[in-house]
Amino acid sequence: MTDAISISNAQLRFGETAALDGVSLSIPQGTCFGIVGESGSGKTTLMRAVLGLQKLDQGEIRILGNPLVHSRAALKQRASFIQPIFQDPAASLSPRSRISTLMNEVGTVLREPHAATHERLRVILNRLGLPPGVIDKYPHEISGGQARRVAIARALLMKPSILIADEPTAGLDVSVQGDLLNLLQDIRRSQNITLIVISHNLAIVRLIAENAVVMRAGKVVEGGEVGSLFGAPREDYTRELLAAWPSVTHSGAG
Amino acid sequence: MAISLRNLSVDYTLPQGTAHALRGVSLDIQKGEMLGLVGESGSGKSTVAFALMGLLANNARVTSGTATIDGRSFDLTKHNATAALRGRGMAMIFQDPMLSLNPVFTIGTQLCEVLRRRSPGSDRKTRVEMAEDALAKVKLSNPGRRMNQYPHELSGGMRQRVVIAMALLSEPALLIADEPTTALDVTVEAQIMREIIGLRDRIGCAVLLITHSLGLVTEYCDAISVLYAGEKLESGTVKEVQRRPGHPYTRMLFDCEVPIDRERHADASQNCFTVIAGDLPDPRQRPPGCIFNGRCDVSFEECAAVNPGDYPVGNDAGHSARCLRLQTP
Amino acid sequence: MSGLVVTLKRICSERDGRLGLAFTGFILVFALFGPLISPDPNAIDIKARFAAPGLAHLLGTDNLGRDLLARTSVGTRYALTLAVMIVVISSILGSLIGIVAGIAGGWVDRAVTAIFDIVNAFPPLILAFALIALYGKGSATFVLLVTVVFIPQFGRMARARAQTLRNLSFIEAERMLAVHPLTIVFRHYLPNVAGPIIVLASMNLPVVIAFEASLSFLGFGVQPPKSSLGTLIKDGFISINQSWWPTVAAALVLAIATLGATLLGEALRRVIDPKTAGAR
Amino acid sequence: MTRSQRTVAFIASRLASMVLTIAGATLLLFLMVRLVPGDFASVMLGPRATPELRAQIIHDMGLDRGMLEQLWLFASRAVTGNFGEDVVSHRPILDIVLDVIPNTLALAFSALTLALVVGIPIGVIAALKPGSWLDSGLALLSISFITTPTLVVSVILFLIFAIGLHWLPVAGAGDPGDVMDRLQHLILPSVALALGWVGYISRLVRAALLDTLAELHVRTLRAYGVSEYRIVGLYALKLALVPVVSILGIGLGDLIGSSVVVEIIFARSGIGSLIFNSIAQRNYPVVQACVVFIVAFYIVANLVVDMINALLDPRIAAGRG
Amino acid sequence: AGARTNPIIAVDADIGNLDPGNRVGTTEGNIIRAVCQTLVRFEPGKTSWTNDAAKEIKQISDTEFDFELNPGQMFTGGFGEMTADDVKFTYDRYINGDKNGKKLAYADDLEALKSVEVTGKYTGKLVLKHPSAALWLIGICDASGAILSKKAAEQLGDKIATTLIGSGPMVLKEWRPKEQFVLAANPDYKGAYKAHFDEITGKIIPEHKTSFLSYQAKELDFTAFDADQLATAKGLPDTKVIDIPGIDYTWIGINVVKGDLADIKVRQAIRWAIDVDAIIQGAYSGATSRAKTLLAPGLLGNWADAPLYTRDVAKAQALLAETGKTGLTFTFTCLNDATSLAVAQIAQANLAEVGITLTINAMDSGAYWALGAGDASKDLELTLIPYTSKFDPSFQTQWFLASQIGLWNWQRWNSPEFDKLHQEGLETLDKAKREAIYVNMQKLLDESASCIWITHGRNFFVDAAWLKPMFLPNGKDWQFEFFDKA
Ligand SMILES: Nc1ncnc2c1ncn2[C@@H]1O[C@H](COP(=O)(O)OP(=O)(O)OP(=O)(O)O)[C@@H](O)[C@H]1O
Ligand SMILES: Nc1ncnc2c1ncn2[C@@H]1O[C@H](COP(=O)(O)OP(=O)(O)OP(=O)(O)O)[C@@H](O)[C@H]1O
Ligand SMILES: [Mg+2]
Ligand SMILES: [Mg+2]
Repeated sequence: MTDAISISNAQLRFGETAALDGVSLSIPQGTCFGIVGESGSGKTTLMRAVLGLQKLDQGEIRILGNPLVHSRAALKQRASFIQPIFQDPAASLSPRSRISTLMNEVGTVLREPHAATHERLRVILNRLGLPPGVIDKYPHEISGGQARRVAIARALLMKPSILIADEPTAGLDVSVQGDLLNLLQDIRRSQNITLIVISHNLAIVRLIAENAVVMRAGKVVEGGEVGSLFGAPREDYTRELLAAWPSVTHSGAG
Repeated sequence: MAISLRNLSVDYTLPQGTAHALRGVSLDIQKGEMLGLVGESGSGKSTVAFALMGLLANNARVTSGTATIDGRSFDLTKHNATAALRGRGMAMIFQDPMLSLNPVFTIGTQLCEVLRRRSPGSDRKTRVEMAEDALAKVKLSNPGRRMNQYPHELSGGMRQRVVIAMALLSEPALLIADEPTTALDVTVEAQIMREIIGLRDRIGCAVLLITHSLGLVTEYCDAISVLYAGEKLESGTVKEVQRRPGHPYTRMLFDCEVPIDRERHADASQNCFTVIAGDLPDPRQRPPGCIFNGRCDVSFEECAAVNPGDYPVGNDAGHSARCLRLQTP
Repeated sequence: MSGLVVTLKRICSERDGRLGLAFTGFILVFALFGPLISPDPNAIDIKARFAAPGLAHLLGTDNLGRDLLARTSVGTRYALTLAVMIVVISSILGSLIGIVAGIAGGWVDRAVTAIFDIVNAFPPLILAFALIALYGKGSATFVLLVTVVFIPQFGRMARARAQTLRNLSFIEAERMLAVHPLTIVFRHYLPNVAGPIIVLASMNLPVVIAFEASLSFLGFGVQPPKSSLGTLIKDGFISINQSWWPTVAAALVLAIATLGATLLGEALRRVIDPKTAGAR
Repeated sequence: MTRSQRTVAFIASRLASMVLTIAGATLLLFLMVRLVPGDFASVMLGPRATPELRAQIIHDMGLDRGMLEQLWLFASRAVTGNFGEDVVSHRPILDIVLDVIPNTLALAFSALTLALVVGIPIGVIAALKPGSWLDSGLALLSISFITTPTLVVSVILFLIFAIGLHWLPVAGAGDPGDVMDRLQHLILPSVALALGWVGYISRLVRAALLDTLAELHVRTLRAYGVSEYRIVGLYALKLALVPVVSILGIGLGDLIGSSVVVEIIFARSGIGSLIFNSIAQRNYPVVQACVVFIVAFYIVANLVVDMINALLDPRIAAGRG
Repeated sequence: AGARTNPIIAVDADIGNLDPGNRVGTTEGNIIRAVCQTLVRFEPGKTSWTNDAAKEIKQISDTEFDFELNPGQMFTGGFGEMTADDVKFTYDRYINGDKNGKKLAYADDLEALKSVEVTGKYTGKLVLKHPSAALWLIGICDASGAILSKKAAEQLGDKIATTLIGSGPMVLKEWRPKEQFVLAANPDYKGAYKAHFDEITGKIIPEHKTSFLSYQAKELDFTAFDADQLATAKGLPDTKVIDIPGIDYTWIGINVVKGDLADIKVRQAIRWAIDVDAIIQGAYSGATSRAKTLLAPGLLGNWADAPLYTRDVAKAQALLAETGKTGLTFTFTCLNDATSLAVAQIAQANLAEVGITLTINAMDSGAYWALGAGDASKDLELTLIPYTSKFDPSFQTQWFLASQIGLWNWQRWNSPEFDKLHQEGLETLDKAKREAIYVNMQKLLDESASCIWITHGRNFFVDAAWLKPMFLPNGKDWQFEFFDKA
């Protein structure tokens, strides 16, 4: 089976900073893949490159075996199987459109009658535990947690086979965070989606991903199956990260 | 006791009505001790800090509360009650280092500004020296050069250190750190926390650390207070509270925390996360009984009617919680 | 329709909005119904020239004995129509051009900014003389001209906003859904650019009116016997020794109109912005 | 790159775009002015303009050459600052323009200074107590300043101070040797020109200041007990001035434009009245020279504004503003 | 300001070109006449003249004059004494063009002059092409006749446009473009017309309104003002209001070959319909008197009995009815100053009453005067035209000649008889005969119904009580050299 995404030697510079400095990795279909690393290590940039929002200086990205092309037609085609969930959910919903409008846009793109879209949407909203009434609201009229779910709902409405979530739990309370992760897990189980989770929360990635990479300064420091990656890290940097992780079980150290 | 806050209640006036953001919250922090104030988002943690500092929003009103800081007592219901302490007895570190520094002034200028108030008589040169010294103390490389740099020329971690240096310069009796590391990554977070502890040890102040990460609290704090929907539900030493949570909410909160070494199902998609079902109550209309009643997994009939008092947990005098189940008949 | 009613209701719910509505309403009523309560604005009566305000002529008469109330009213109508037309056209065109430049980036952006710079570098009055001399006087020339002059202002603002928006995740989310670029421009860029543009537009209404007044003053205004606030101010200035009130009346109308427009514009911005609107 | 290198690069890129803009504006201007109907000879001489004389003057002005040749001539002259000779007076056009420029510059800068010196404090005062009666009052004042056209202000000032009270001189720019006299002649026109900008700047300062005061770094200063006056008057103001200064670039252009009206009413010689008369007379070479100066001035002013902003806000020079 | 001993006055136009033959406005003319000498000079306030540079002028025949200069008339700037060579040089420029052979703008003022012969250091002879009365009035006496220093002109080259070297009563001491000029008494001038003031400062203030206000603020001692300020002016303290009837002429020209206007009845109807008296009231504040004909009262050839067309709507309607035309629409072209616009609007209202629709097309001066070039005037219909006059009637009549069609004859009226009379008028010397010729010409104009005369204008000045200005009878040409204390 071809990999969902494979990246070879991706390079990208912003002025003097090398945001991506020779990143190579491959993500098998139907699995969850974690990307961890400190702030500014290039995680978001990598995701934007995969989505076609950012052109690489060098290197190649293949999605389901096909090289990434920057044309509108290719974008249109890609949209049907790869979708992002951006870091700030409220900001990823157009603030001056009702949610129903945003959802209808998906229908338009898919050339699907609005009724059909709404039918599917109803099912998805229900699964995500959102009241059907949310679609008549503006993004600012719903809570942050709801906005995040709406963003997920919209992504799911495109029926993607690959979902990329950038910091899906940043800034959330533990309980809400758990809720959301359970939801993602649920989607994975039921839809056989390839899920890519970008996070700096090592503990979470460790639990939900099969494979993961650790990034630093635009490079992949270490990667592999999470069990061994977190259980027996080979690189100092990974060890350092794990050591710095404040965890309840390390109690009393202060 | 260095700092004690008694019976703090704060209301926010909104077009839809008055939100009671804090109801009768009391805290105690010893000199040289770090208290972790935890709670979900919106539980009122920042409001506590702002009420102490006198920096509440315009639509806020302190309806009751006194603070005793360094032996001096302040009636917080008065406007700007603690104004005299700002920069001299109290200092505050805010969440976002990107935004807590003025982008168009050099680090040096902003540090010296704090000193103007701290030591009014000093001349410019001594102030610069003191500021450089403070930068050196927070282990910022090349302090002399940093003084002439602008915030955007520094990384997030460096900026937060500058903010800590600022706190250092004001030599406060009480340092409030409101989510000082949420914007930073773990390695930097660890460093910053060590800086704060270093600062505390150097000047022997009391620290109020506001966070929603239990990990941080258990790792760095001496004591913990748990806030829920504007009410303090439990407080005690970190060890005690973690070992024997007195309130179901505290317990559930600890359960939700994901430890790095949690047991892992081989099929990653089978790993599940603990959650606390339900939502925060409406801050405008407090339901009778225990504030946590709706979401509690061990509540009983009485919980819906009786608002529990603060009961001691176990034998430890400092450990108490507001749960009817602790009520000794 | 109901949207309009809701918007009006919201505007009415704040003090500035009510004030703006009141002023604007007054001016509109004055412009529309002024002529009904006063004689023909173009009726010449040489014997009654420079009559002081009185019962026959509430605002007095001008150098040809024409009723100044009627002329002010007609002038207001003219000035407002023109100003609104210009501001609407230039704000829409400016926004679109600015958004396109902001989105496209690269050489398109550079070319557009350069053109904006060039147009801006010409003092508008001087551009006006040249264009009016070139195309002759008349409302159409004036509209064309001022539109050209004002487009860069709106364009710049829209461009700056679009550049910020371009990198915001909701725009990227739209792109990732392969939503049609035109839909993105009209549904997602335009409404988000609209707030400041509306405020700028309301601030520019008086500027346009004053601009017309200056042109009239320098002899490039409307063709007589039409009157505009500009020609009235000018006429008043020319005969300032005989009658100062046309200048004052026209200036007053101008002030009320612009005050109304400015207040209403700011209120409107608050109202159409769902964020601030929801907070009420 | 170091900070100074970045600043140099910043200025260099600004200079390059400045040259381009001037070139573009010159071309546009050239085409536009040439298309304007009318002929100089008839305007100057009226019925005396016989076809023979007219042809002669057209020849003297170089209008009988090919368009491209004219453009080339104009462009090459503009670069060297030599705009040829005026057909009427045979004076170098450069001299004619340079004669009047100091007057206009004095007017524009004094108006600008006035606008800043009065406008900024009003804005600051209004921002100190937003929503108060003082704020509302100042808002009304500012808006009425903005909305009263320069024209009306000029006329009213003129009537009150020059005619009614005899406090200030009515016409002209004053005796060149006498600084006091020049200043006296400057007062009314610059007030007339500045008033709208006083209102505009005060509104802008207020809005920008309120925005800035809501920013988190202000909270930091408050937390350290820095006095509200220092916060508003120093820390927030510097940041709030960035958008204000940006507007000034456009403002200077506007001031030069509005100076036409003011110069005519107060009978001051200046580039505004010169260009107005030259257009009326269809004296194209003078018009072109004037516009080149105005455009260059505007662009240089904008460059200066950018540099001031880069000084105010170091992020701009770093390319992040 | 009260203690001023040298007057400060306002002029409404800057100096453009100080070369007498290429001057552009009245300002230069006034300065040139004060700074330079002419063979003969206008007497104070009159169109008669006496000798100035010339000691004697002898008429040899109708076309020959001998002149002799006063000795010792020194040009300023060290350019030496005036000789007959200078006179020849001066006049030759009008005959042959300037040093590059370019025709001078005012060459036509000395059109009648054929040649100048130098017969001695101070003596010479003027030879005319034909007898001419106009030559003296509009040529030799006026600024065009200002005698230049040959040496200076050759040395200065093109700079004679900005440097005026004369030998007259005053010198141009200072000129700051767009601001002011200063005329000072010429200490070396030995002639009869010594200037009364040490200095006269002329402030350049284009708007009469502004200069009038400046006068009220006592910054000026003398200025022209507009008719509508007359009442104000009369109320000013320590002020004389001077009121000089003008000799210029403003008229509504009707294109006699354009469409329905070719029908003389339509033109006559328009003439009856337009209420000139109302125009005088409304556009000129009633401060000027109505013109009946081309040549103003006081000028040679004034037709005192010219018919007065007092508005008669019935007559106008009757004439229109005769033509059977209805729904007539015409364009009214005029300048865009306030007075012209007022005239246009009154005419518009007047014609509306008889069923003629008038569209006003107001133009800025640049576009308006360009109508005189390249036959741009052929589509004009009704046009409001303001022209300035000279003291000789031939100057005024020339614009109505057939040869001016396509140039300045915007009426496009073509009368061979008129043309013939004009030529006769030029060459006739006898005053009475000329009078008759010009009256006849005006009758022809009247019959054509191509012109509706509005006004000859009127010049108003305010003047500080201590100052006594001096003007030629047209009110436009000021004699700075004769300005005096009252
Ligand atoms: N548009 C851009 N222009 C310039 N530099 C950029 C841009 N986007 C990213 N960078 C830089 O590239 C590097 C990688 O950024 P990126 O956002 O990919 O990091 P990240 O790992 O997602 O960090 P975080 O955890 O903070 O989201 C950083 O140094 C960042 O400053
Ligand atoms: N200015 C304000 N006006 C109205 N309500 C406010 C205001 N500031 C805070 N609140 C409300 O008061 C409650 C407590 O807010 P506070 O910021 O103290 O919470 P917090 O515990 O600090 O949350 P977080 O972890 O998100 O920072 C929340 O419900 C919040 O919505
Ligand atoms: Mg990121
Ligand atoms: Mg908080």
